[in-house]
Amino acid sequence: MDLSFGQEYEEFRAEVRQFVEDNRDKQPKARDYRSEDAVAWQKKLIENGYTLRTIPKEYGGLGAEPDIIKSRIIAEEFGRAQMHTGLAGQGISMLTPILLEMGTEEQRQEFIRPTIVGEMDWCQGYSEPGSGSDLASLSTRAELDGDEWVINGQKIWTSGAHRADWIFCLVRTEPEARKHHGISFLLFKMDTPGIEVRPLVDMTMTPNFNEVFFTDVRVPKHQIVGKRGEGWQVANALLGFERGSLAPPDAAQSRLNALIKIMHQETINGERLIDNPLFRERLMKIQGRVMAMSYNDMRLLSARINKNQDTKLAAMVVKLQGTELRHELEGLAIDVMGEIGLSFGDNPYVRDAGTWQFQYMYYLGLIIGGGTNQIQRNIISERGLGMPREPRAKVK
Amino acid sequence: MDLSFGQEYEEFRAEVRQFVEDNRDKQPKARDYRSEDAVAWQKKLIENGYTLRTIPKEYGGLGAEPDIIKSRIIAEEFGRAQMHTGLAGQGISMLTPILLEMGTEEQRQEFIRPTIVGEMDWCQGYSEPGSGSDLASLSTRAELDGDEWVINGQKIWTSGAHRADWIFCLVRTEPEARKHHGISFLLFKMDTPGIEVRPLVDMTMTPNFNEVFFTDVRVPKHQIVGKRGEGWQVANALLGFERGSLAPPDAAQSRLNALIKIMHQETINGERLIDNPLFRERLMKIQGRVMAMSYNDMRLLSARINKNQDTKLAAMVVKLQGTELRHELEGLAIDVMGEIGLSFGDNPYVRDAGTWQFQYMYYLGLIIGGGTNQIQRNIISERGLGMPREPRAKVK
Amino acid sequence: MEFGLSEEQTLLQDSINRYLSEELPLDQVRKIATGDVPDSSVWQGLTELGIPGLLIPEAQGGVGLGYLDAAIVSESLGYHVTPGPFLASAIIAPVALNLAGGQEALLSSIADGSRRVGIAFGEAVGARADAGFTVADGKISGKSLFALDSNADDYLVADADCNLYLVSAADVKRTNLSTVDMTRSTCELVYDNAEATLVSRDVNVFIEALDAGRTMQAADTLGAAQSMLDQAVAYSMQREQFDRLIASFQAVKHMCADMVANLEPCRAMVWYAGHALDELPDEKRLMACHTKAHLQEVGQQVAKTSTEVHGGMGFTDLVGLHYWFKRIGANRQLLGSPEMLREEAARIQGFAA
Amino acid sequence: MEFGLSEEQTLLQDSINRYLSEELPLDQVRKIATGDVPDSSVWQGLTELGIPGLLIPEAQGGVGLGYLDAAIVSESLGYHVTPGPFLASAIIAPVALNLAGGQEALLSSIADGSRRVGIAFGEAVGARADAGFTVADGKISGKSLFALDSNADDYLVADADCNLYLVSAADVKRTNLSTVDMTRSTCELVYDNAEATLVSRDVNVFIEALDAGRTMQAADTLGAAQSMLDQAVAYSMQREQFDRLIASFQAVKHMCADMVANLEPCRAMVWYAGHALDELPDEKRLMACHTKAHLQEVGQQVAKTSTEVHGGMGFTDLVGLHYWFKRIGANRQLLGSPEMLREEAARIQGFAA
Repeated sequence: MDLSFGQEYEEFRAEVRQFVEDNRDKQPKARDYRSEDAVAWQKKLIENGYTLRTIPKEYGGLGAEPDIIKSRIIAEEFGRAQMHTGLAGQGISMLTPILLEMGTEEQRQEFIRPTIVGEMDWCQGYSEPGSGSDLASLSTRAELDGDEWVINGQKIWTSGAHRADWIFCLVRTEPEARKHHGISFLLFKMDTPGIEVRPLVDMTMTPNFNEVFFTDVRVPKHQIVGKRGEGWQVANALLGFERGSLAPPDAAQSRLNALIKIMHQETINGERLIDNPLFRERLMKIQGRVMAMSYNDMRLLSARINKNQDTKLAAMVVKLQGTELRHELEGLAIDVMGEIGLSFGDNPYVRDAGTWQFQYMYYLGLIIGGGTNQIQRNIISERGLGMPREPRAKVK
Repeated sequence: MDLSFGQEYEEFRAEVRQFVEDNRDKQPKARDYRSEDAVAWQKKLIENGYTLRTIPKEYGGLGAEPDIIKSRIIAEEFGRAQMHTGLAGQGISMLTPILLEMGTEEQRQEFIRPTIVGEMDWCQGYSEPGSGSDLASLSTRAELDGDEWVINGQKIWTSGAHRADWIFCLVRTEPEARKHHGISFLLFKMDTPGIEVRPLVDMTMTPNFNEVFFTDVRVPKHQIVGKRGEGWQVANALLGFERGSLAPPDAAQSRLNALIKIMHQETINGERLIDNPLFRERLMKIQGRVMAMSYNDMRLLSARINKNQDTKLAAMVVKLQGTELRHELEGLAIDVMGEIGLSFGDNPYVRDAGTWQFQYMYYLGLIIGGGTNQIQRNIISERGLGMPREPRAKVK
Repeated sequence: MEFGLSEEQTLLQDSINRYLSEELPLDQVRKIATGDVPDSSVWQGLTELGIPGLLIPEAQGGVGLGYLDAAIVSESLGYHVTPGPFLASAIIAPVALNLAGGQEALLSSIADGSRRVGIAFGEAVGARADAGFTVADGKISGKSLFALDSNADDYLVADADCNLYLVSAADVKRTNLSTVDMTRSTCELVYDNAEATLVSRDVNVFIEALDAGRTMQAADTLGAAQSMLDQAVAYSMQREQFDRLIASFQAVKHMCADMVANLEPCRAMVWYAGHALDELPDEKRLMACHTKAHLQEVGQQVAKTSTEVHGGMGFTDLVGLHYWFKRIGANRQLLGSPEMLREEAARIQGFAA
Repeated sequence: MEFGLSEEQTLLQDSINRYLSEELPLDQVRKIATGDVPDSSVWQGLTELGIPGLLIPEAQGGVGLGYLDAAIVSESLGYHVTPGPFLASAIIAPVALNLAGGQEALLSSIADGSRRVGIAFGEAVGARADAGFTVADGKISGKSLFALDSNADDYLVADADCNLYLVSAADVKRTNLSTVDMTRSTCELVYDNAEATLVSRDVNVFIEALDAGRTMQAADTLGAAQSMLDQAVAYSMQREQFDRLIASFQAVKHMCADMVANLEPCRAMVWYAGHALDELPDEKRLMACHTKAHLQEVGQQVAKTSTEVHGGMGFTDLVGLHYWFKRIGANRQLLGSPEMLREEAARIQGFAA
């Protein structure tokens, strides 16, 4: 067991820390997505290799070797200083790696640089109202008409659709093929005629997502990634990537600290909440679980660096456990606050900007989203433990 | 809402109470199963109509009209005085009602009277090692050879087999028929050659059950209840009967009281357990659940009396909830006692004769037995909520 | 012996349910929640059915029914996430005013729908550092938080010693405090030497009103959770994934079975708690505490599970399931958390100091 | 950076596992549990592998390994429900004796297997009314309950102030106290003016020994629970009902998935707790408390769920699953309940008085 990163990396850490120190006042405000400030900051981070380090130079990156430890150090130092870590979004996190692996040279040239610097913003068109857990049953169709795909159908859960320039989208192009084999992966502009974006209000009462409707949307034939009918494989290369990131233990640790702070500050009948043995017991229970997930995460990091451990199961449980844990943690904060815990919206007594109720609900959404936790249990038992797949059966 | 039983019944209650008072010192010791004392007591109870009231006179009972309230009052008064309520056992509780409904007149004449007075003791041969949740797949075979059935196979979970005079037993008589249609219900003596009883030690380390092996056991052809191949229907008339009785709320209430007593008596570092806020909170949580199940039970009783409420779901949940609740209640007692809670067997520090650990394990057994709680959930969702049955599929 | 609802009670509940099914579709709830329509719209209709006067004696124009009757009405209101001031103005305030005596006129006004009375019980139930007030010489100064009903005409205010005062809304500075539950309103009241009429110095008046309120909250949660269970089963029977109704997956079936197993015994518990308030003085306090605590735990489990059964749809405003989710959440936090109630239950039995 | 086991550690664990798989089949566990074979039989073999001296310095004939090494050994012992005095005689006693100093001869005897040292920590961990003793002028009188190891040669006894004394088994009246866990023994010690040699007055000696013990209990539970999970999956893959492997039912699959989801992160937690004892003095106490508490909660869930997956078979002695179930249960209760440990975790962080 060796939890230090070694001399070389400590030097790198010092370098990052210096950058953070020097640039603290140059970072953009976190909420201004893709402001001029944010784009300038993004470019600075890329230049210095503090985001998207491994994107090849010819596509606008630094072309650095993958180095998990350096990435971790950057995340730790930026996190510690609560420093803006650069632009995120599905174009950067999902489409870029797809194009690097499966795009044509032309597509990489055209899309990667503008995407990573924030000049081109993307949304993801996967889920449909009738295709959630069973994503491969999607029914949005694209038919070839001359040199164009003609797209009709509907997507849902499309975050950022209202501001995106482009969409990467799964559509059914071979209706006769078996369901996983009839899908293609298309790229098209969101201002193409026939696209309507409607905000989808969720239980947090905010439009975090959208519905997107396609009516005879015409898209040039060549805007496809991978071959016709191979869109499922293109998309699937990344689905696993998304899941692990839905419940990062660092964030749980930081929320736990915020909860501990509340419990020291708030009182009921003059007694600090932390002095209530029942609430303290619940806090300690949650803390034990957060610790287990944090060390599990360290183990996963180590396994990615050293590649000498089988951590298949340890990785598979992160989404399932992490989302339930966060939902409970946020719920505990609401519970201990009593009536004040109900505050939401413009209520002046709301604590921490209403994040407790928001995250309590949002994490219930994440228990469902990104592959419901029931689907996660299927995956763990089937792929993790080798138990039989659900038998096929039509039940109507 | 009217929780009194009314004047007529209060008179009956007074009568029962008088009997209890007068006969307190005549009851047998509870553990001496079928002692001379116990049989004499049983006869006295039957004569007075305090057990098996509704068995017709010609078969040795009192022939009383079914009266749920009287039965309840008898149970309450005997329970309050911790009075021996008479013999139990599967011959009395399960076979007798079966014979009344489905037996021939000869069978009733032959078996009911000696069974209910305790002269003839029975065990039940249903489950097999390969047939638990899927009882209808049972494979113990009976083949007709002249005027005799020849039985080969094995039963398990046969409580009382070591002391029983007779067994009522499900066997496969029509191997070609579909599984539910190939079963017959036979009665035979346990001293028939070819029967071997082996005690089955369970996790409580006591032989509460047995395995019973049949090797060419020969049984007269007429010792069948119902027709050949109709044994499943004969048995099934009673399976539901068994389930509700596995987790009676009265018993949970009485165990809760015993736990409260322990928590007032025991100390750790000089502090009474009841004064520990965390243990007290767990006690109160359990108490709330026990109360819910108790009122649910009153509702079920009322529905049986008045027949004006749909209590299908309320009845279906009793086994599922009640067994989990008891397991947790017993576990809480173990937890609060610390090391002493681990005591078992001849340990002099064992509390309440070791019943806490025993029941903790026994109720885990009941979570599994009598239709596992997974099967109960299937039943609730399918028969209770009308959700689709599990699709048929072979998976090997 | 009859443990269940009488014919009259069943008829009462049916008529309320029928009214709410017809007059309060989800879209109407949504309009009231977002403020497009005032909650008085539905309260008006309920007034015509006699709801505000349920517990008010006939002499004051009420219906003079009992707590069990009120509990089954509360259950129906919860089932339909009915907006409005039922808890404060039809239960807690009338119970207190009636027991205290001398408030016949106000009770009549409540019963005929011309006045709504809110409550501000924070100081007595669990005082917060942000609030607090003093009363002297019939004048009140200070602040109450999370008073029930932002649209009341008067407030029944309890101090730390459980004395009760009436304060007119016209005499206070009132600010709506928005919570997740948009079907019922809470507010801040700032008192600046406002008139405060003493209603009761009898702690038992406060306690019975609180017990009644808590029992009705439990009944409200019972109804809301039952609706969420019904909605989950119905959704699972029409939603297909992988060529199957999701209701055919054992995971979904067992989630629904667990909801039933937890919730169904709660019905008898709520009935008994209502009956205890009516008839069993030795048991009513313990029942109120345990019933609210237990229902809020079960309600939370049902609310989460039903949302999960709905998949992504459960998370949207499209099906509006969250109105039930949040209502159950609000019942949990207002007038005593489960932990607080269980400690109280322990105290009532002499298990805690 | 390396968060995981070194090659040496993996080899160590493999060799222990191999030995136990071969030498300790279930039937052997059963014979020891029922008293047909003494637990010294397996302890003898483990002594040859160096287990009693794991933490004892090489100068005293031990192996001089660290806590993390000991934790992975403890995990293996738990996995195989290994009978014997590991917790007391290979962990708690050597840690205390070594830190206290001046006990080199006894440490050597432990390491070479010629003496077993039990512990009687009840008074310091949580005193019971049935027990209690006084020490004066090197003599002890009174009683200890649930001392670990009924076959020890000496006992390390802690008083309420965490002072540690050595008492020879020859000088006490010892009665075996049977518990559900038949793989490890506990006993009553009655002292009647017996010789008591002061070992330490330093509370930190006691605390480190206790922390080490608790961490090893957590590791033992990790191993036992992992075995129960493995057994459940294996059983479900060969048991058929309704013409299907029960492993194909979603209910069974999800029960197994939940066991994995709860248990797998515990592995990293136990490793970190062992590492903290070795290297992170600021974190070790908190880790020991939280790790034992968390593992006992997870262990209990796994123990129940695995038994359920086994159906009726899980309840019998035929498959012997209950030996694991009870071992996990004993780890939960001995040396501090989860509630007690979480309160201690809160105190360590200054959250409780």
